[in-house]
Amino acid sequence: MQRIGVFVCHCGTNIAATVDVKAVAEALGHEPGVVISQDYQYMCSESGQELVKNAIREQKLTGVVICSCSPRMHENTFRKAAASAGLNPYLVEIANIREQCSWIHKEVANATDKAIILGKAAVAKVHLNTPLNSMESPVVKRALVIGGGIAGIQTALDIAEAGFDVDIVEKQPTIGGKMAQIDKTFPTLDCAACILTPKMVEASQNERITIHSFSEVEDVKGFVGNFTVKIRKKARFVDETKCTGCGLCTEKCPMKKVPNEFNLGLDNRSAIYIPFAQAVPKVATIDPNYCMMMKTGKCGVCSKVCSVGAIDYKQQDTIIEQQYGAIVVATGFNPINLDKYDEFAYNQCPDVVTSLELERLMNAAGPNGGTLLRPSDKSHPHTIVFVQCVGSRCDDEKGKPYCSKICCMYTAKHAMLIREKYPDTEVYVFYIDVRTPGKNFDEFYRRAVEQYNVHYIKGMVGKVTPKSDGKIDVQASDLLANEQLHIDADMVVLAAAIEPDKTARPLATMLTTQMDTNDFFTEAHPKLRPVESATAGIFLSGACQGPKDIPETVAQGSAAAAKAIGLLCKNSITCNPCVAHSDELMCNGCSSCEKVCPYGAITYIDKEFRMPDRTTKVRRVASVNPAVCQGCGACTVACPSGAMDLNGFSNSQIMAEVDAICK
Amino acid sequence: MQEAMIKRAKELLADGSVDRVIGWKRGEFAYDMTPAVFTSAEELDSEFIFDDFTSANVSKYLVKETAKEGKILAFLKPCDTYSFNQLIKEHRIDRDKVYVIGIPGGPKLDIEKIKAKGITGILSVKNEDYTLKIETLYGEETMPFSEAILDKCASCKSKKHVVYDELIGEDGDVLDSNRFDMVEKLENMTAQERFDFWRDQLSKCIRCNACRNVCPACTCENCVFDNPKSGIDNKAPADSFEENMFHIIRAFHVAGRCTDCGECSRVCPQHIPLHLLNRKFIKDINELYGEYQAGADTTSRAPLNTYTKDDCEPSIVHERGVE
Amino acid sequence: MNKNLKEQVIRSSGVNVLKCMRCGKCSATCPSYDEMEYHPHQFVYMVEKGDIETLMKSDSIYKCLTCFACVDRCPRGVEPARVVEAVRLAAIRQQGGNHLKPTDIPGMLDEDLPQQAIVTAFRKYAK
Amino acid sequence: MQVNENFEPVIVAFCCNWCSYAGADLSGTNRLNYPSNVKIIRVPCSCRVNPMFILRAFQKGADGVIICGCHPGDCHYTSGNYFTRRRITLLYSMLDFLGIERNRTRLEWVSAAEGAKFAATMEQFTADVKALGPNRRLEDLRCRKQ
Repeated sequence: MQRIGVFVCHCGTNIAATVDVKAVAEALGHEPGVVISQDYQYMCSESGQELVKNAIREQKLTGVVICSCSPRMHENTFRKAAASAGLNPYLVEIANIREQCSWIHKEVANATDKAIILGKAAVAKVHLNTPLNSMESPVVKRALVIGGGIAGIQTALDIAEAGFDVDIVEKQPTIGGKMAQIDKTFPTLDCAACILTPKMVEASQNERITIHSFSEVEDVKGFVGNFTVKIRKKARFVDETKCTGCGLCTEKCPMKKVPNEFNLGLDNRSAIYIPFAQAVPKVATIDPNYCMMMKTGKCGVCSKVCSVGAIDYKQQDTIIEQQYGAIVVATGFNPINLDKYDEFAYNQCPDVVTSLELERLMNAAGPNGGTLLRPSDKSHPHTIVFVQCVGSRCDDEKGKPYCSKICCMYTAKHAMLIREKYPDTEVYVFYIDVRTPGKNFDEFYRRAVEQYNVHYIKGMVGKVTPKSDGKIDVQASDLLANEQLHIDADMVVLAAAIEPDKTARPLATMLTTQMDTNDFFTEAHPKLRPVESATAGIFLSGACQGPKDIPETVAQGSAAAAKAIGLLCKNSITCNPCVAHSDELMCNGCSSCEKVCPYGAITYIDKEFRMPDRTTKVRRVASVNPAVCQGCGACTVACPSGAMDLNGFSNSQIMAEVDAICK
Repeated sequence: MQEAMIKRAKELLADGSVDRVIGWKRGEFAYDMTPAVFTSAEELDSEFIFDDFTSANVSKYLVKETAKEGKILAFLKPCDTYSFNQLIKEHRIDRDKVYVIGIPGGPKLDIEKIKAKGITGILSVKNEDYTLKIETLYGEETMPFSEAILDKCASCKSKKHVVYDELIGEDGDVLDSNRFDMVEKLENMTAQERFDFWRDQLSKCIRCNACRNVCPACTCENCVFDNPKSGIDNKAPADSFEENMFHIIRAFHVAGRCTDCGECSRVCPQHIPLHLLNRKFIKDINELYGEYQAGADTTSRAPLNTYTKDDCEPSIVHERGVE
Repeated sequence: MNKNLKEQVIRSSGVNVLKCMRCGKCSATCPSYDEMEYHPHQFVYMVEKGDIETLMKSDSIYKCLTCFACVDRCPRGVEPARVVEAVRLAAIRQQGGNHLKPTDIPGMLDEDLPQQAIVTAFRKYAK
Repeated sequence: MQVNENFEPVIVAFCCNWCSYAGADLSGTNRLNYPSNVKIIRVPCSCRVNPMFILRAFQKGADGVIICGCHPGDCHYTSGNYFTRRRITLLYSMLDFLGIERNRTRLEWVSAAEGAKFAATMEQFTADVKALGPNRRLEDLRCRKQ
């Protein structure tokens, strides 16, 4: 037999001015199961809560209805009060008679009638409430960082620093990412390798960090605190544990005509290769598409020269399975493909390069050993034109709708570096707007103009035409001078828009995290939770969330680490008990619920049932993981048999409310 | 055809490929063909029938049959293969336990249409060159075959088998059918006319549950209408609301899963055109969310279990048809 | 500023001039650039400001070759050539009354004249 | 149809906890008036609304049912309201097919910031249902009020 207590709050005059609270208490007192019905000045006050607690104890209440303000205000207050008086907190229901009644209706009679109906609905619902207990779910004290660029390295180092194990999964043979390819960094002009490579080494030497290079995440199961991840370690045909990185094999390898990815194809490497001198791990990798031994079975030079016997042509991909408490996504970015911008002649003319290619051309470890030469004829360029916003700020058909953010600054950097090193070179920068918000950023850009005399021209390049004499005709408009220009250039540098890495989209599906239309990961709140995804336990680091420069990336990497550490510190997490559950006896195992679950909380198990005739029958039934379920209820409607129901908002509870309102 | 089927069934039974065969046998009357399971060559020889009245869809029976030990041979007409596939997709049938032989489909005959001609005491019906020779207690009657075919066959959507292990006879194609004509006609009526139409029809419902029990999409372990906890269980069509609700909920539960096999209307003893409710959902899904044929494959997402970000709003109901 | 004229130009061109981000790429490759007093990007900007009469009085409207290079290049899909054409149309229409009435058309028909030309002329020379 | 001026419809509003229920609270906080005919039932997400609930409401005497959820793309559970939109579109279309008045059912996206929209929507919906008169086509005679 239910013993329900009803408590009607005056909220000073907020409720009492338009709702006859005494009449509400009186009317609800006659509802079935209600044993006590009281009103009080301020139910949420200390003494109001005392009133409720005492009634729970004295009247041995099995359910409580508070007619007061919105449950969004004080549901937790009253739940806690009930719990402290020994009543399960989920046996409390709130009837919202302030925001949704007294504040919107002016006539007392009307408002009182409505308040009574809302109260009756709450009483009807509380009749069907069941005690719910929050589950505790343990936290695996290990983090996974997907992506080994500067964002991932920073995150991993910070997490390891806090005393937790971290794995970095990097799809390339080495960590380092885009920053390893960059020559100098703005606005300080210090060398990128000089600040990055110590961090790479630190990561490799930290005993809490495991680096899975040349690996990709293949499958993610589980939920916050307890993810199970399958990592595919791609065969590199070299035993990582044996290889010393001496590089003899790469020297002796007879196949030397392989486009070098690290230098963006501007020069060649051998079929067995180490991406660059400071690679971490410094281990050779065989490219099976070019290796003569793998293609024809004839060669085997690397195997012969390797003194430690690390070469293994028969190596297979291996799958590592590991549990993690938190996952940080740091998949980074790439410059967009410029094929469709044929007005810039990128595909026709080798002297039209992207900014990232220019980084390599200027880098001491790059194809020209640091001397800036035209790729076509290795001559010294005297006129260089930079084009901004190539593919950025376009409508959807023409490119990316967003500003890529970093191009204004790195172009100023390039322009400045060239003018510094080669004062006889004229540098033109065509811009639409120069966007330099950031510490010392605008000063930096002004230095390029004022100190280095870089020609900034407001306007866009319309056409780039390679000419027969090796020069490049750049046709552009100078909007401020109101004239059309032709510049005879030696090189053209395109500031290509950046986009999220292509592996991010399938990864988002695996992680059940959201992406925006540009494939950037969506943060849980754009302002207040910028490094968390909406999926609990998944954090975002670096440019996978949006275009960022290095300091911002590092800051976000550390912020994501802090959030992950906050999670890993806990031994267990408390779950919301208002989650879905499936009645196995009714479940058909049809998979409808699984299809609509945004969290992957539903799995299927083969369960044995004892039949009335003492035989057993094995049926496929749904099983909800209460730690993953967030309680939206999508599955309850997808389920045709009604096996799936939601704690706290069950079918019968909602229908009881409907009945009470419509009666 | 019947001989070829029996011959093949016997072979498969004999070599141990299958343990049972599901097909049809005669019920009380000559035109009353009912699904049946056969376990021996003798049974097949004496009872197995495949003729113009074997219209019942045997797919649903495989839910129970594949829960048993051993493998079963199922003869599936094109329309049955869609139901079969849909049940595979919903994990209700264990595909490994069924050997599917695709057999030609209808058109099958509707005994009610023959009876409607005033022909009674029917002993047998024979199709001779598309003229039906009907032997009755009172002598022989004839009528054109075309006037006696089942409504569901008259608006056949496909002669193609979407799944089979082997075929007896030729495979056909997906057809351009006129199956949505009546739905469209109703859509163009006024709301009052539609209401009157459905009151006329649904008020005939005696809640015998035949539509639910025959429906291959209705394979729930425990139907919501039988479950006292569901809040909508009710055995009798107590009033007009109950009549409406039963059919709305049933149609909604099979929306996106119904293959339009037409069995619901075929078995309705009150001749309520229940398939129109399902077809309304199918037509809406096709028009609003893109063509979708339940059971055409086993992997695609059911339209109600997926979405696109630019789906139409429910207010589209106000823009279509007549109020 | 003539609001009606601005509306007319915007409507007849079908161009949303507010999409322009003032990059000037349209003018960068315009082959008639040197002939024009006002350049494609200025057309877009001046229409946005509503300064259409100035454009209508300028010879620039007749210098546009309708080569559509600007339309092709514009990163934001603004289509300046359509704006130029719309201003040109506004100018033609203002040159006093209907030059062409529907009743004139039968008399103009002859076998060599493409139908399209009549329709185009009608569009241009009738209000 | 004759409009009975004294007819006060019963209107059930299902509101999702994160957007529309908060939007309804906001219209209260801003003291925006809307008819007291509207009674709100809180659900975690609009996708929790089972067609059975809607039919149940009509059975028990509701004259109109409205569902409110987060705007598409803003669902707290990321995709719930997209499923709602499909399900409810099909259900409303079916009710229309059976000749039930279109204006008795509605779905509206109301964010937590749209208190004014919530009040205006409820005002309009109540007026629409009032104009239709009592629900007769989808009522349960056993539940009819005297």
